Amino acid sequence: MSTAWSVTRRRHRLGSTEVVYLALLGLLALSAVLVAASGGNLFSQANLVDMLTRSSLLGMVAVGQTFVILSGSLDLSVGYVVAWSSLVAATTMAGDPARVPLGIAAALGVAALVGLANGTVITRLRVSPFIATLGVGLIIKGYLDTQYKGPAGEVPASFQAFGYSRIGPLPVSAIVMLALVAAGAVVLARTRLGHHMFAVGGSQDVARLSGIRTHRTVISAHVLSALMAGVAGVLIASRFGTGSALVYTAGYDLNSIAAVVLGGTLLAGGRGSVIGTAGGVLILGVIDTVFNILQVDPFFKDVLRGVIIIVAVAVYARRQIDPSSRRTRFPAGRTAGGEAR
Amino acid sequence: MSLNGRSTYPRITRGVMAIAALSLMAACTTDAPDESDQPADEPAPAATEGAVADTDSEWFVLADYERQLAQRDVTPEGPADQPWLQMIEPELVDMSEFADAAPGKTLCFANASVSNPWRVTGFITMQEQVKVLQDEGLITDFRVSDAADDDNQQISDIQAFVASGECDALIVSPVTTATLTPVVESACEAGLPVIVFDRGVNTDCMATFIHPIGGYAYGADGAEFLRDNLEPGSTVLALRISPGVDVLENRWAAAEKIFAESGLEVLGNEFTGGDGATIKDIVTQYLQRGDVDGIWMDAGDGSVAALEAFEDAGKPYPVMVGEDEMSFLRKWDETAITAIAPVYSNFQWRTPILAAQKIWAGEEVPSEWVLPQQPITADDLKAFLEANAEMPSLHYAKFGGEELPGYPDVWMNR
Amino acid sequence: MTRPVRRLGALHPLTPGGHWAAYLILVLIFVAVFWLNPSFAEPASLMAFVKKAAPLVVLAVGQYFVIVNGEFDLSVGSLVGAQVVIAAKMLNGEESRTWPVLAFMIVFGLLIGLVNGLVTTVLRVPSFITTIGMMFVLYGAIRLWTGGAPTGALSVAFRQVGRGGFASPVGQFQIPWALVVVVVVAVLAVSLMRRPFGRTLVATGDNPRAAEFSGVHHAWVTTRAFLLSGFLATVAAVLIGGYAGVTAQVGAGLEFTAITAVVLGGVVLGGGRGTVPAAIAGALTLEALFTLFNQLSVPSTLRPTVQGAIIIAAVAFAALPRRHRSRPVSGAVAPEGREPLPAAG
Amino acid sequence: MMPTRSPELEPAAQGEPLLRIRGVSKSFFGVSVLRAIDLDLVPGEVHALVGENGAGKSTLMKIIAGVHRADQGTIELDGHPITFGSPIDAQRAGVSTIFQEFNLLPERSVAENVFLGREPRRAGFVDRVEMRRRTDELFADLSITSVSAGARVSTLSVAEQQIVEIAKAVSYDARVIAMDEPTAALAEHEVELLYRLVARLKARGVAVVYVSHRLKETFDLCDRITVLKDGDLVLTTEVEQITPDELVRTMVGRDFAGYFPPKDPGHRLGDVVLELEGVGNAQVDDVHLTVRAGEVVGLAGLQGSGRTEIAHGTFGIAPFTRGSIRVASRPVRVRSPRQAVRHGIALVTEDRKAEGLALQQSVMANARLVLDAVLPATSEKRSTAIPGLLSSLELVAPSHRTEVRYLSGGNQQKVVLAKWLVTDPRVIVLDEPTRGLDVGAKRNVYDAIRRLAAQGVAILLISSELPEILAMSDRLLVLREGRVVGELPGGSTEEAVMGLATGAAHPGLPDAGPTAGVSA
Repeated sequence: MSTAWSVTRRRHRLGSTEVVYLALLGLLALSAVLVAASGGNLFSQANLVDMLTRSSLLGMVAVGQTFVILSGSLDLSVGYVVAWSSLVAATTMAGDPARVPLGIAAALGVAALVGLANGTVITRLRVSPFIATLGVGLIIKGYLDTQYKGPAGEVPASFQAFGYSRIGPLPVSAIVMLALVAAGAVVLARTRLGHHMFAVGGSQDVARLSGIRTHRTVISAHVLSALMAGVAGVLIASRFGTGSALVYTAGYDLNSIAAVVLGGTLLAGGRGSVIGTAGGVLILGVIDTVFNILQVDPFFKDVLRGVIIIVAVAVYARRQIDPSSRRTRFPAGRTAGGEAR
Repeated sequence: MSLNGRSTYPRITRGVMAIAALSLMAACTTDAPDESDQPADEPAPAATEGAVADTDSEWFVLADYERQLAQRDVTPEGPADQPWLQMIEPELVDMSEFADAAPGKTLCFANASVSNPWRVTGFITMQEQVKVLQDEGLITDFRVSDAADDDNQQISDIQAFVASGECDALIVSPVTTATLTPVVESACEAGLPVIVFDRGVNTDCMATFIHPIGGYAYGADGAEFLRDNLEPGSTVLALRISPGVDVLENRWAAAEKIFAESGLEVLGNEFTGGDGATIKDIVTQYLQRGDVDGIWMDAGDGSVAALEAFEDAGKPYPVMVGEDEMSFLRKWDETAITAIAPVYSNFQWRTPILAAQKIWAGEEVPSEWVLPQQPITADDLKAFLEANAEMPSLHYAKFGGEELPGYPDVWMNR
Repeated sequence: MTRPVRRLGALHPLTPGGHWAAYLILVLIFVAVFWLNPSFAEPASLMAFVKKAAPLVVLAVGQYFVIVNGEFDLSVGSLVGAQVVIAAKMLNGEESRTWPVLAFMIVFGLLIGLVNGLVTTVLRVPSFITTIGMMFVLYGAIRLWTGGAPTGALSVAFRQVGRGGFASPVGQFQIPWALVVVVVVAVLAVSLMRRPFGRTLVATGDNPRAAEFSGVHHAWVTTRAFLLSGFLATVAAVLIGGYAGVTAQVGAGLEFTAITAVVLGGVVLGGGRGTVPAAIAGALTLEALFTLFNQLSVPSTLRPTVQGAIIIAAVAFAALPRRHRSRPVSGAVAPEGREPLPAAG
Repeated sequence: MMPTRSPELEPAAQGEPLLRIRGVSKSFFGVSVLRAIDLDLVPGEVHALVGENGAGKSTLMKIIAGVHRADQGTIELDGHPITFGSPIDAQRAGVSTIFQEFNLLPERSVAENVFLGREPRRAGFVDRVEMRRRTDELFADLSITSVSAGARVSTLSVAEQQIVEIAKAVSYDARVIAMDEPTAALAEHEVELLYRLVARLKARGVAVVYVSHRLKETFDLCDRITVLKDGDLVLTTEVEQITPDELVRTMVGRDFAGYFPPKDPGHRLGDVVLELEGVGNAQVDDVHLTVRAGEVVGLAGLQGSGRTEIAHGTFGIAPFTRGSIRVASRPVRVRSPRQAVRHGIALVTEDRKAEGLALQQSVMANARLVLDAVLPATSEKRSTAIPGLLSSLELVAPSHRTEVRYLSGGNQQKVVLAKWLVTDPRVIVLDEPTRGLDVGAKRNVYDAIRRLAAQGVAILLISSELPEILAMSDRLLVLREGRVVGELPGGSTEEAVMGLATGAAHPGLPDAGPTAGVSA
């Protein structure tokens, strides 16, 4: 009977997140072998630290991007937000340890405003997220190019610890990233906002019929995304010792989207997880590290990244079950009447 | 992307939006600068108060400017036939702390990128130089990381090298000056001989900082050439790649200063992203509005596209500032224009390897190793054309690898 | 007879095609340019403008086919770059190779389009992701092949298309081949859209389910859209390479410019709405905008800001209908089955 | 959470009305669909709302649900006049409606769906344990056993999803719950679940508005019955006071003379054109049927009895996995609509907007779509016939370049018909061709059917409107549970059909399916 049938269906199905981490494990195993073959040890502290460090920045941005994509939107402005907030942080701190909190606050404040702008343009002006965030990004770019010709501001040495020091094997930046992932997971699982993001991304009409303020949800998602990018910007500032506009050339926009879908989140929204995203980011980070250890041509990395993303999403697409599940009245196999032609 | 709105947005608001957009354009017209009569030391148009915004001074330090211009006339010490080993006004520093005769060294190189022809050419030269030392047995392992022009990635790369503890020396070609200072310092603290070349780092902890004379000199070479070959009052168009890149900003700062004192009219300075199509389009548009007597570029990429704009517009060639890229040199030769090719000595890619060799040998190296930087002029044009006759068009004439084993094949079919 | 249509038109000034917003902006900008610099109105200047704008126009037409079908092609930028570099490396300046290399490029472009199309339709990967992946692959592969920066050189014959022209029968100016290419592409595209394929393409973008229930071969139609995009990206590459030769940066970011242009023309992301002329108008508007910036000598650094503001304004102005792929409007909010002015989409 | 107002615990068909509807009228675009309706709902009663397709049931439902606002009249809840701005308002006030298409998020768990928009929190965080607990409690309270609170909705059967929806409604402390054909998509054994659930609600003092065409249910479950006809309330009565036959007469007793175009007496049937031999798939099994040239064969049956599935199987949307199809006695393979069209089969789909039309395209583009898609070579030539076809269907449109979304439902359907007629199909399957159309448009469709028959096209007609299918068909096949349970000659009685369709001993009502609009 249908319930029994659906229950078994449930049992056999393993979620995208699990798949991501299985893939990650597989990748780690393979990499470990390859590295060992070239006389190295992938799991040496140095390499582990390297993987985590490389994952930190993209990880932060991708967590934010996850919120946006889950809510059925998109954020192409993150790269510019990272750059801007790094500059705001560094110039506000101006080398004075006492001004560090102020600098962080200012950076995050600016970021939040950008997110607010994105969300408002999308919901109120009804501009497609693609164009809205692309446009806002361009606006910021112009401002940065005009206002800051090159690196600006100075981060006090004390605060550079954020970018460089470690607690045991864990780089502080990675700890912050993982903390944000955890926080993101909590937001999605344990707050109304999180639940409502899933709802809006899944079906705006159902969300509306359930009394959810869809606009507010989308705007919040964009603010969160921008905030995460803001944190990444602060990290940049602490690692650079200064703010840099040119960070926006680093391609955080598309890479974060790639990481999110690689993490098993539906590009259309409504399904996915921050944990999965973290998995996606780590996969990319591991590839970076391993390729460096193995001295692989950096451009081959781009090729592989592209292939991996496509393959991964193709796999998820295969596993997609159609939402309108109908009961089967006449299970296949049993035939009455003529044979199938 | 399922959030697009419906087609029910109030018309009034639409109107407002449109007006807003247009007025924004208008606004831009009002505070747009008129470069032609703007003294160089005046702050940039969109600039507001505050050190950050006061960009023209941010990139111009008079002392450095004057030193570099002077250094052009200094005869460098060292073998004239090996410019990559020459040094200008060296302050030699003792390196015995790093002395280590043992062969089988691991040399690590944190490269910014190979994203433009200049870097590609240089990197080939560097690898060939390494091969020589590998054959000698000095170097067994040459590890390279490529940061794809991403400062943060380069920081991680350097951290990884340091953490691995396997590097006997670390060469860094920074993506940006300021941003790499902390990590380079940490590398020094790790006790590594650090060799920085091309762009600098705001610290003096490294064993040596290798670079040609510099951006001011480069910019000045071209600007002075234009000044000397154009009547006062002639028009000059400045084409720049992108804002915020220190070496490029220095080139422009010097040129801007010289132009300001030259009585030449600077029609404008435009950012082209180094894209030929953009360059050609911008030049074409300036030609539509009037004559352009001279072109100053902060890097040679696309200089041919700029010249083509004149051809296609049927205008006489300008006095041209290019670079020692073969495509330009050949165009220069074909068209017999009045031109100069400032040089940002590509052979500097050999020097760090040789510096490492010296350091391990305990020999002294200059704390700041200033390499010669001689522009190519009409006089020596032919010589360089013949020397590099077989080289591809995006090859750099002063690559200085002629006597390395791989020559010429590795540079020809890259 | 058509009065009711006008009435609806009055209610939704820009929804039928949405594109004359683009024509309006285009005219405004050109008027501004002429006014600021009358010499721009001279044929020679206009021809120069055409030469510069040609690649983006062709690219926009290619992007149009994909977008009107409800998909994206973010790989065109790196495809253009790849094609120019391939041409330079294979030609290495030798005239004799021109035609074979052109042939190869076309095959390569079609191949990329085919892969994009099949991955999107057969493997069910959202085209946004498919083409981002392809973007990475092309970017890396081409540099892997050339060692980072382009090598070789284009032949003179190859560059003719993008650079050369022929003397105009009337007046003292040259008509660029690029103009001919653009006109041919435009005419072919428009007539293609008037053919059965064109209508099925749009209908599929509008309502895939209804299209399939009408016998449309969805996968093949979409794949053909990507084939067209790949082919036209190749044409654009020939034009852009011809116009300015090889530089390391060529093609960078063109995908976003092309999509922006198409959307600026009132073509709706998500498919089903918009016309070829509108897409072309969008591309011209964008190029004219860049020219205007120059005429106004808007500081280079400030231009992206103005561009971004104008794009958002224009799109908000055209008030895009809801993306079609979003879940259908729940019946619970639609009146008794016959609403003459339904929620769009 | 759970309402425990003891006085209402014993099923009381008397007492103060919970919901009082007075003089409610509604019209859409000048067409009046409800006129001066008075209706009382008392606590603990199950109130059947019956009537033919388009009688106004679902409009009344939607007014109660807060989807539509009444043009005139008042609604009082507990004696307080109320006007709901939106369904959520109504729900919060304790008036919930369960529509036919599900308003659940397939990717989310049952509990998350039940509490969507009002997740229980502790210390600001969503308390999932509490959420699960309350869901379990709720289910236990309603003695729902088949669904677990943690299950993802997309893994549930339709019946289970329905039950979740009802539970969700209850969890809003709903005191009035309106159900629109809750059993429509359910199998016999699943209906039992629902019965129990409704009984529970009744016991809890909830007033249930129950729209169904399964007469058996109506009489088993309901305390009172209200009959709507053409927007008027014709009768409200205790269930004991009326017999099924009387009820049927009150509803359907309408003079159809002149409403359906007469068959041409001289009309002859040709050879067999469409032949289904023991076809079946996941939804239907062992179906045998033949349609002759010029013959109209009706497929009758309740919602979900497999009518649409046969249509989709024949047209290759959900291909048959068993049995064989023959067209003009040639065995054919139909694995996709494309192949179906190539074999001369056409399908006018049930859901015009979602499956029939590209709404943003012009009348002409839609009418040409099949030609363009399948026969591009001849498309140009053959499409010249379209204007003629459209005018013969009496299409009313500003121009053939008008986007179809600007047309009325009737005219949209004419475009769909034209799209298929222009391909000269040998077989045409019509799935609910007149759903949601006004009388005039219906007449146009009927005429078209007759014309096609006269031209020798084989026609398979699916309809929920018994009078229609009885009057238009030469023969009727009745389906139940995915199987053909009987064949009747044209002009049989509705009772005969419903008897077979419901499998009930006594006659039933026309199974009017969801009224238009619900499936917009």
